[in-house]
Amino acid sequence: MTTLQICLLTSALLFATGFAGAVTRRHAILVLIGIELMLNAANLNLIAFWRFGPHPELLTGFIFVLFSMALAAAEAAVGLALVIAIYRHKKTSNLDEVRDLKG
Amino acid sequence: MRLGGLALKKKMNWIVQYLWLIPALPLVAAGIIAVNKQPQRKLAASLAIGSMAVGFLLSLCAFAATLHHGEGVFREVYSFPWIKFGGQWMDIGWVLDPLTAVMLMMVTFVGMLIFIFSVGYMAHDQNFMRFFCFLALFASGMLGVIIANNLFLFFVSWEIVGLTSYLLIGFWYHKPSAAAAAKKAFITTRIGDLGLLLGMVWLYAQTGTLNLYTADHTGCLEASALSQMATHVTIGGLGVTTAIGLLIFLGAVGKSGQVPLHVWLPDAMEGPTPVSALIHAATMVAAGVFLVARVYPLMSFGAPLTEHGASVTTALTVVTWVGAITAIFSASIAVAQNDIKRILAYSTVSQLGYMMMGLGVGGVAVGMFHLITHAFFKALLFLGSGSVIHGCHEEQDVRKMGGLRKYMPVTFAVYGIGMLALSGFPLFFSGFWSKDEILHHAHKWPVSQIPFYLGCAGALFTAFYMTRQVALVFYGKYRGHADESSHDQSHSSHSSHSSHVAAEDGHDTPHESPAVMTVPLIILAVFAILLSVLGTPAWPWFEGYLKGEATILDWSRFGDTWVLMLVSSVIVLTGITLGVFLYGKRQRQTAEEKDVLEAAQPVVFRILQNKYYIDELYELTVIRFNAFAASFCDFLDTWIFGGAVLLVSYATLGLAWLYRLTDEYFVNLGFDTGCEALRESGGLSSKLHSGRVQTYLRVIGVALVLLILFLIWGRKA
Amino acid sequence: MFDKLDQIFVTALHWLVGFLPEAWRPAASSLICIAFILMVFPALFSIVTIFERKGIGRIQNRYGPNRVGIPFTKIRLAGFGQFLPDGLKMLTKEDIVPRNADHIVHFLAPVVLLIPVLLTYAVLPFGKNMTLADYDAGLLFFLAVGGAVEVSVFMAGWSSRNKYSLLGAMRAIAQMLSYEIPLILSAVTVVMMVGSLNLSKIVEDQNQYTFGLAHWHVFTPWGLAGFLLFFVASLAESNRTPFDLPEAESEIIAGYFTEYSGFKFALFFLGEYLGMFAITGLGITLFLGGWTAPLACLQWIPSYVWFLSKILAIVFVFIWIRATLPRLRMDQLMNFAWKFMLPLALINIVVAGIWHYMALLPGWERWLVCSAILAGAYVMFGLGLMHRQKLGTRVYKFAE
Amino acid sequence: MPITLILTAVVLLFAAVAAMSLRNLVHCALMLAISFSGIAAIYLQLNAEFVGFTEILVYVGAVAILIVMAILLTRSGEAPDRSVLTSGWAAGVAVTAMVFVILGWAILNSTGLPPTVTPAPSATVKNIGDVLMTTYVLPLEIIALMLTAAMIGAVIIAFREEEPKEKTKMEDGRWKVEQPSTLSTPASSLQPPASTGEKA
Repeated sequence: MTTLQICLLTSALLFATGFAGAVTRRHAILVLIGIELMLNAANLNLIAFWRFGPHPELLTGFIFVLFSMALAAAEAAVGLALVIAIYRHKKTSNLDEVRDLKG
Repeated sequence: MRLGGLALKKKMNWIVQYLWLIPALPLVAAGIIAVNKQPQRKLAASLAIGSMAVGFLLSLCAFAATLHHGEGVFREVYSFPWIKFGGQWMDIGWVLDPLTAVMLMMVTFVGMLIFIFSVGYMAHDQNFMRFFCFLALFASGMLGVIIANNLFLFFVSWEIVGLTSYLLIGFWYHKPSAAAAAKKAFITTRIGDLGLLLGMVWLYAQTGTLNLYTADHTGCLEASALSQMATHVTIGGLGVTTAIGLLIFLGAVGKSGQVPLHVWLPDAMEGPTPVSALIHAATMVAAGVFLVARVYPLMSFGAPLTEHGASVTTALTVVTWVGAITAIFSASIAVAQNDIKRILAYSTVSQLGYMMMGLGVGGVAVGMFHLITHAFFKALLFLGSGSVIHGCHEEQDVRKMGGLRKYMPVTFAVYGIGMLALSGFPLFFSGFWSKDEILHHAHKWPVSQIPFYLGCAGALFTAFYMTRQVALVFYGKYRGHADESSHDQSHSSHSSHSSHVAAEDGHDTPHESPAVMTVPLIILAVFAILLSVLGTPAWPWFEGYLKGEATILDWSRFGDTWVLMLVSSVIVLTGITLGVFLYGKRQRQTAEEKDVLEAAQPVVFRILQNKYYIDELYELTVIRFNAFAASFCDFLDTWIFGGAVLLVSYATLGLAWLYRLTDEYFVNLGFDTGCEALRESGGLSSKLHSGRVQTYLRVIGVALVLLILFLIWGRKA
Repeated sequence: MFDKLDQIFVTALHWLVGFLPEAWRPAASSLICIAFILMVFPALFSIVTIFERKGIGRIQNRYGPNRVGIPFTKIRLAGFGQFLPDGLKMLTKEDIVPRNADHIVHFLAPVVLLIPVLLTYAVLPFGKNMTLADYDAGLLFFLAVGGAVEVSVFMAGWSSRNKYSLLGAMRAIAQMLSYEIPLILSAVTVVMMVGSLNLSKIVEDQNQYTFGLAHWHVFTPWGLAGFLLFFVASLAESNRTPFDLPEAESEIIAGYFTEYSGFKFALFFLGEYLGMFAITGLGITLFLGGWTAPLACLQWIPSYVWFLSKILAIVFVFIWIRATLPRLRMDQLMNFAWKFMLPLALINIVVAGIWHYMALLPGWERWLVCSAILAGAYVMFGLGLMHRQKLGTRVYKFAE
Repeated sequence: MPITLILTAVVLLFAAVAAMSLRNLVHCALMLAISFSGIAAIYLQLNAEFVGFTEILVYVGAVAILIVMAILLTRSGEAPDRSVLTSGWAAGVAVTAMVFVILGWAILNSTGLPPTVTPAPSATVKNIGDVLMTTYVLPLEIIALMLTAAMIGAVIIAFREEEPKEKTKMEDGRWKVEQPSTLSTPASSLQPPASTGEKA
């Protein structure tokens, strides 16, 4: 099993973990944490492919990771702000009780 | 043609390009006044007057542009394609020539003065805004009529003028007489307009254009079109030009109240006095004369010029006769009227008759000169009568006035000037010269001498009834109310500056009008005198201006006119002395007393007082027939057409029932079930949309799995 | 000969590693360096504590510790032996943990504090060729790892179920987050000018002399402004007066390590001081020429001596300030960070750019222009900061 | 060196699993920080120092702290006594299993993977800077803009709303009930809480 595959498996496991958390936990912040983990898994993939890819000197995956980190930071900020706002309004952060968008 | 217009634009005078501003400004003013809700009198008045003032300045520029340009008539047109009629474009545009320029100046100037006057006159009317809106609208229409270079535009403006005249006559629509008068005016003028419309259409059919003048001389008033028209002959060997000219002249007859369509003009005096002054003395009624002057080339085409510059054609002959008859006819009626404004109205009609006569016998210059002068002094007279009426608290019967000379000196002075100008007092008043021109040309008219004698008689009558009016109104003692003694100075002075207070307590001594009313009067009076210098035989500047020739001062021209001048002065003086003798010497004491003439010749007087029973005649003939026709049409409508319509409607109803049945029992059921199914499916799908994030996440996960599977499978395949 | 003296540690390291087989050498050398660092800086810490106590004592016109010398002898050392009993006391004290504290986190907090602080030393160039891990992105490494301190602070504050601790932790985190930004931005100017994140490169860039004066960045307008900003920000980062709100004894007993005692407390103490040394070292590296000598004529003095003496000088200034200035209020703290230092740092970056491009035209213009801009900005923002201060009668503010 | 890589991966995954499964949210956040550091370590072993340090700076230094702040602000620092799992968690677990299985399967027998023996690429800061300033300058600007927008948006979302006026009025009323309204100074010293309310 090559290093690349190790990295990919790790990222897959990380992704699965984050996904499981995001899907099963009921606290909003934990869902956000899971999303962060998934993002990191994706970044790991990118870096791995950059490292072992055909053209590492182009730094494509590298820069992509940097940008996705910026995105992740923004996403975390906005998401947590949303959680706080929801908590202010409904005095809860349980996703089971936050379902105003029900069709 | 359009190319010609564009090509012309380069060397065109700027004022010609911006001539449209003159009618546009009052239109904009009218619009603004109309959309302003709460009564802002100052805004309305200032807008209307300001627009007129700017218009006056612009028309001064236009006038300046038409002066000093060497030989030939100055004429510049500006036209552009407007709408597409079938195959070809219909242009509209405007023309600037001496005729337009002088009319523009007259209308804007007099109009401005009258606007200013009516600020004072309508001060206490709660519909002030509406009044000024209509006035401004009228002004724009009138100016449009003047500048129009295209019979179509001309007709549009013409109808606007008619509409505003209707609106303004019926301004006090709560008075049934006013409403009736408005209707009468509208319908009567419609008859004339029908003629005008027919003439236009015929002209269009003949020449294929309605432009009067164009850059490349293809307009319907220019030699090419006319000569090509003159070859055609219609029924009874009547030349097409003649026929068209007569039809158009019918419009003029309707507008400027010539016999037999004059009946609406006296009744139009129901409107506010400024309206009578502006529309029914100075401008609108003159529009008919202007129309004839405008299409004069059409009317005079093909006839050789007589030695004094006029030409004789069938159309012009008709014009002359109609004018002459109108002049004497209504002048005689005016003798026996008692309503101050009606007297002026009939004198207006007769003066218009004079103008028509002048056009017929003497060409454009003669008629137009009388039009201009008449506009000034008749506006002066009307405004003066308005001031009198205002002063006497809306009293219009001359028998109830008298001795106003003491109470309103300014009005008396200017009114006297107007009266002398109208009756053509020798040498110092414009009326004298203009009327003299007409008589002079009538005398030289080759066809017949009768119009000349009719004119002379009319002049006699004119002088007579004006003297009578002035004597009744201003001399003697005030007959407005029973006891003279009850008026004290303080009360009168108090009522002078707030006359509505006085108007409440019925009879009160008359008072002088405020400056806003008297100042325009004075200005008009000045012009009524000054204008005379423009048209003396020695120095016929006006004629030269219109013909585009330089004018030389030549005293010798008096050589062949002094006899006639003498004759007309004698006539005028006779009339005045007659009036003074009959009414000035022995003043009537009470309002109920019989008139002198009535005492002398009761039958004649009654005939005159009832206007030759023309209205009754129409009542018996036209209106009776009209009513009969109406009832006949009603019968047709009710039974024949109505029956057919009823039949159709029943058939439709049956069909509708059929449709309804199908609709209810087939279509509706189908649609209902369909909608039901849609709603239920929507409900089902909205069940999926449980507002829980994690459900969505799960779905996303499944979708991810499917995506990867698809990718692998696609790679394999 | 001076070079030999300068490079003595490097040669010694190579000599030592020479005994080992080839494969082990990198690991061994790094282990040795780590051990070296672990020896030197705690020692420095122990010295500096005494310095601080004595210095504050002098400033407050009293003797500091002046008795304890080398034990079992008569030698006094003017009290510089004081750190030994202090350390013993610390290590032998009873370790008290609140009953309902979160034991694991409570235990881990000091460790987590110490680890990043020690990691930061990996990239500091202590002297010529004396950098443990010469990363290409060394500065970034330093800042990143330094950022991890906040986690430990939070752990300490949260785990020990004490409102003073929690308040202190919150204050500390807010303060660190706010002052990290001016810190980084003022460092960015140096990165712009040198064109590298590598700390030893930065030092090399300053290791040139004209007229015998070194090219330290602090000798340029932007450098001076950047250094001052960096200095204030590092004061705040290391929770020193006047920015010691997180552990304000008089308000919240000792902030986030209220509930710590004995060895853990010592670890916190150590961690704080090591952090202070590290950030001071960074400041020296960035602006004060690292291990280079200020004057060409002084280059014979070994580089590590320069480095250590500069650290000591800055630390002395810290102590001086601590003994002099009063403590800020929370809102003043935030206002100062966001309304004064941040815009000034941004302007400083622009000024650095201007400086770089005005280098094309030689002469004094760029000095004038840059100094003028910076002075203007300083005055303007200072006025803006003072403008809102209601220097009037006192208003009572209640916590919610 | 796969061994250290595997060790780091194991630690990282353990931390991640813990972060997703612990009951106490703060522990979860701390575990998250640990797993971030693990990822950073993996980056370092993949010759991506810059990204590794950025990971630490952004995630451990900022995101973790942010999450902790949010936890404290939503008063959920204590472990709840009820179940922490959402209803229908089993389905979630099933989906997760599917996802992982498919991913792992795809990784393990995908043939198109590049060869693993490649010279370590050099991502020096200078190269990164060059690329960022030339090829990716537009994305960089956009990212900067996006970050600004996100920051403003977060501030506005999390901003505390003005409490309605009658509430404060009611406070005054209560105050007046307790104290004789003749005293002016206590009334003035009462005002600040309302004001600090919006400030804090």
